[in-house]
Amino acid sequence: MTDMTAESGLTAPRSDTYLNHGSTLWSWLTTTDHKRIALLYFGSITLFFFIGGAAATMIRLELISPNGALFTNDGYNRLFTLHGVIMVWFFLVPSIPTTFGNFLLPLMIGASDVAFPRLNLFSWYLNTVGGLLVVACLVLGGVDTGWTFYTPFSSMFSNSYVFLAVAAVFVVGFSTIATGVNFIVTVHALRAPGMTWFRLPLFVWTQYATAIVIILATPVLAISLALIAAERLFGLPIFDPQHGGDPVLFQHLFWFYSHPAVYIMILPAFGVVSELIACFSRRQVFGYTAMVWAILGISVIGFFVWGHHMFVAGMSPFAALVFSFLSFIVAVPSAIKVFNWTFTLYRGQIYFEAPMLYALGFIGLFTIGGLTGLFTASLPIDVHVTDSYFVVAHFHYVMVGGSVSAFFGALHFWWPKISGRMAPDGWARFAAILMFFGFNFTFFPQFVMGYLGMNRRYHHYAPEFQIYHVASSMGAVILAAAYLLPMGYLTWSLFRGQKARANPWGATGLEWQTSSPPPKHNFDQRPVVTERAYVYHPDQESPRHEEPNAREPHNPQGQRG
Amino acid sequence: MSSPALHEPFEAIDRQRLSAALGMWVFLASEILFFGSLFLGFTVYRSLHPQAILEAGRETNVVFGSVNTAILLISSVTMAVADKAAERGLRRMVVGCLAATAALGLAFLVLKGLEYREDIHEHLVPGPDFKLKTPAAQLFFGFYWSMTAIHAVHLTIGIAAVCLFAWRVSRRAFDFTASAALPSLGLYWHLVDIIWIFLYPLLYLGGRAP
Amino acid sequence: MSRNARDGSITAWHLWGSSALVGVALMLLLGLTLWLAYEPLAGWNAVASYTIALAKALLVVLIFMKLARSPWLLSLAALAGLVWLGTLFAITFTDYPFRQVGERIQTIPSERSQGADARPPGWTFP
Amino acid sequence: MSGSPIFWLPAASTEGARTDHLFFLLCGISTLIVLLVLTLIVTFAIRYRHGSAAPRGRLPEFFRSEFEIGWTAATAFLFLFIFWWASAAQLAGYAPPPDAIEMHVTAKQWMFKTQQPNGAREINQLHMPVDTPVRLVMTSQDVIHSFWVPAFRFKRDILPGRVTQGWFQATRTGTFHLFCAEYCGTDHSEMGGEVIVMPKADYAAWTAAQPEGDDLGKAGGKLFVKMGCAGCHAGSNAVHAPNLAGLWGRTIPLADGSSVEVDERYVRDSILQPRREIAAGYEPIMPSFQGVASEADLTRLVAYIRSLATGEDAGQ
Repeated sequence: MTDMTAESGLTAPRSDTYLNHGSTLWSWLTTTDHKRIALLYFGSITLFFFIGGAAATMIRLELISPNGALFTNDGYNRLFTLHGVIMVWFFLVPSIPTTFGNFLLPLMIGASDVAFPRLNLFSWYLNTVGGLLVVACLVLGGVDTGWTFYTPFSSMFSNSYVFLAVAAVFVVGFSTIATGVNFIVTVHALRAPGMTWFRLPLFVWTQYATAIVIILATPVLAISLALIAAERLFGLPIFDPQHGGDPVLFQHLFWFYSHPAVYIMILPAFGVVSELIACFSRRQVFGYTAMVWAILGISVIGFFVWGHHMFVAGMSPFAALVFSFLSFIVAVPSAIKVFNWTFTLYRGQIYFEAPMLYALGFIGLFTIGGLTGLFTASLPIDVHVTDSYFVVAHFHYVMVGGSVSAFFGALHFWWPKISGRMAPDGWARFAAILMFFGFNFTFFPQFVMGYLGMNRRYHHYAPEFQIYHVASSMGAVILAAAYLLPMGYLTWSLFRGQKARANPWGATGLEWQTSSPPPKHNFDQRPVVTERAYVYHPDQESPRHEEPNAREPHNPQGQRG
Repeated sequence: MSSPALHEPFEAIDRQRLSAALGMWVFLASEILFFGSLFLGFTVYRSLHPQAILEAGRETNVVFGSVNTAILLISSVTMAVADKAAERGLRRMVVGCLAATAALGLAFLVLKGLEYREDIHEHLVPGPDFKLKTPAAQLFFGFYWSMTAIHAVHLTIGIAAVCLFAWRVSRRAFDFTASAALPSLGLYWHLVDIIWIFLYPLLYLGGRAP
Repeated sequence: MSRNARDGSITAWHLWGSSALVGVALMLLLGLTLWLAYEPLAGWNAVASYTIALAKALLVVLIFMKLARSPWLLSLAALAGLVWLGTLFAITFTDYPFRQVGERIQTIPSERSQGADARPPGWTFP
Repeated sequence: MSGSPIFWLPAASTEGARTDHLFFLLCGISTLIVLLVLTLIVTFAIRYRHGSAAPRGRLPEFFRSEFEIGWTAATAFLFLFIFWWASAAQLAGYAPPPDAIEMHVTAKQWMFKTQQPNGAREINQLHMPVDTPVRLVMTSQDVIHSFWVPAFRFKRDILPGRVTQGWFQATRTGTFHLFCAEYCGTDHSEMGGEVIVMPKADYAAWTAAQPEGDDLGKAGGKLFVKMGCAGCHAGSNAVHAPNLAGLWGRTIPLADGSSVEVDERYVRDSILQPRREIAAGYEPIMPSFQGVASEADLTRLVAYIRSLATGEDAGQ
């Protein structure tokens, strides 16, 4: 048992935390402290989450009746395009890496900041410029091409502000590339002494793998969108079928980015869930090395499967077979991870805190999302269900059920470390459970109507699907409530929440060895790592965490340097 | 040993230099894929419409292309010498070489401008009054204009950075031997040159043989 | 060469020599590829020009960018870019050459639709 | 298509039934896996909740890496089995049967224009006989559309500038939804129609009753004369041009020594870019019809030249 008194120094509230290290707006806008940049990003993505969420609510309202009168055809097209573009590039891709990745990566590896602090701030400014461009596009009239910008519609036939939307995504792409460069170099160069590669927490592994995927995928998206801009602005016939151009070439370039992009969105969620399950079942993650190879496997094989979005797009049957085969291979590492999480619970000491409820919800929803991925990877079924609501339900299960619930789990787990306050327990658990049921109620009916023939992006649909749409819209109301609730009680906790100790959950990560909120330079003395990650002892676990110091870790990963 | 160039998160300057180099190489990997997807588009159309692409390939001015390639290769040499001189602390040599590199870059841009003017004059801009009749020939020039334009943008950024560094090195305060940013600038410049090394045969040498 | 190099010609050669040598090699390769482009090699022209381009690129990468003397990590980053680009090419070309013969017929799409949806004449924000 | 909700849409085509079998198999496997994961989580959560008396301590020996490798391999084999089953189903039905009725579909911004073999045209409707394979030859005039008949489990994108093909064979009569599955612009939601499957006899009566649509071949013949092709290619006259009678399907030698089979691609390319593949023994004097012949003209000319092969109205 470590000496408890040494820990008490950490629990006393500090005065020089990163929050009150400079309170002028200028100090925030020119900060190079990775923790403040994380909060800046946190503001941006929350704003975009609510813009995209508002669009989603309007879509669900429109679809309640078969010939919805809330929007004209053109209005509805611009609405779902807005929902797609903002949710994909302005919330999901940056969500976990730029907020929790920025905040926690240096803390978890025992560094005082990321490798290139100024590049990190520049990345946020690029994200903001991209955000302004997309808001300008939205205000001026929106874009009506769908978030996939398929040519020749986007390059030759669309009358909307395609260039503004394309420029916005181009800029945001380079913002994520900058974050990717930062994370790769940070993990290589700034690990604390003793923190070898296989002692890294799995969250750091997922940030590293996500950075690799970002670096190698985003440039191809930048080019495909730049070619659309070239064709619209200068009339250069690149995808123009009249001059022998091939629209399928655009789809190849676009999906070469956009499938790895879904791994950019889900890998950080894997990292978060591994941390949560390990901490709240008090056990080392089952098969740590297998999890690491699964992460790397997903980020590598994820690049070879993009064609399963194009099975009916006029690709050759040979290519369809190759992509279908590789899509089944990439499903195997995901299956490994689900089973490893499940077996981490075995012989553990399980606490049902709010983050744990989100993590367990994640496993359930991600399993359904992943398995329906097998449906869409097998050729005959995908020929039927592609561009139907079955596919809409599939990617919402993986993105919203997976990535967003992991984001909220991370939010509740590291909230004490970020803000120095504990979130109210009861409300947090209620929100987690509400989100799980609201989500299922919203998206499961879409599987059924998808297979029955409900077309994607149709707002005048055949009347026999109305029952599913009404059910889905009712679920969407519950889901919206489940998303708004945390914004309420977390803001409340900022002012009147219970003060958080350095390690309120008794977790073993290095980020819990410094005070909450941490000082600007993260660690008073640089920690030395002597243990592998997740050294918990479920058998000697002390009783409930109400008693003050009851939850201190037995073997924190790092002693004082 | 700490020198003024040492940044906050690093304790040792050589570790910081290695990190800067790794960061730049990771960025270069993304640039390889950035231009690589343009090359992919070109190669796909070359396989779909071989005759038309070769026929259009004969329209580009090979003299401009070759002289421009020579200019960029020489600018790589001067940048390499600037890098070596920086390691030895020869301040005036570094400034001289950087200036030469920037000058060669500007020469490339000027020649490129002249070539563009000539292309426009010869109706090589894809559009209704395009010089060649076969429709797929316009695809070649769709890629010609976008590839050379994107390369020229990268080159302009490179020239601006080289001038900035030449000015900073010429002022006494800047400790350029230890600075991690100068070698990274060299890596970026060499990449822009390598991209042109592959653009040259693609756009200028295709279909020349009888 | 450089007046302030007190230890005389050694630094001059070391400074300029190797780089100039590589520069000359690059120029020779440029001349070679230009000459080969006009030779009737019946289809081998493209192969020749790209292998020479690869040689020029390798010279610049290994010597000017000092990759030969850098830690393996940097070469790994460069290699990763190339390998991923290679897979992009390889898997995309499982599509184009294998398209069904019946589907290779080129049709002519109509002129850009002139209906209400056509883009209004004159310059509008794209 | 009444408004009452539907809970299942039985497959109405041969391929569709095969897809449904695979779908049920996958549903079964997925339900099993979800139940497995669910029961594991619930039992562990209850048994090992904080404060319960269940034994903790080191993992039993059984859970060493062999267990991990074991079920990874099992999952991999299961997935490969599903891949094999799916691909076998897809490949078996890929090539259209030779005796399929060929129908032309031209997609345009927000409508499907279908054309029966005898030239009868319809908008957003497709009449077809039951139990006979139908092959669709599709092209688009502007953007990418997609021909989706949910009841047949059939979908193919329709690309501008290119032909895409697909086939299905209806197993029961009735009227089925037709949607455009690829986003194609403002009225994408409105684009769609019906596929009406009729008994063979009714279909034959229906086609006969259609107004004498310009039979592709006959219309091609008229165009052949109007556009001046007959001037060189029909019968004997001063200009030395290949006679097209009986040419379709034969493999002819080209000027550069290679040979090519006269099919739709070769005929179209020779009309648009005659100098590319010149027949052996002829000079490249034929003018290009690029920009002169529209897509509709080309389809008719090709049909006419194909009809020449059977010698019906050769040398008209």
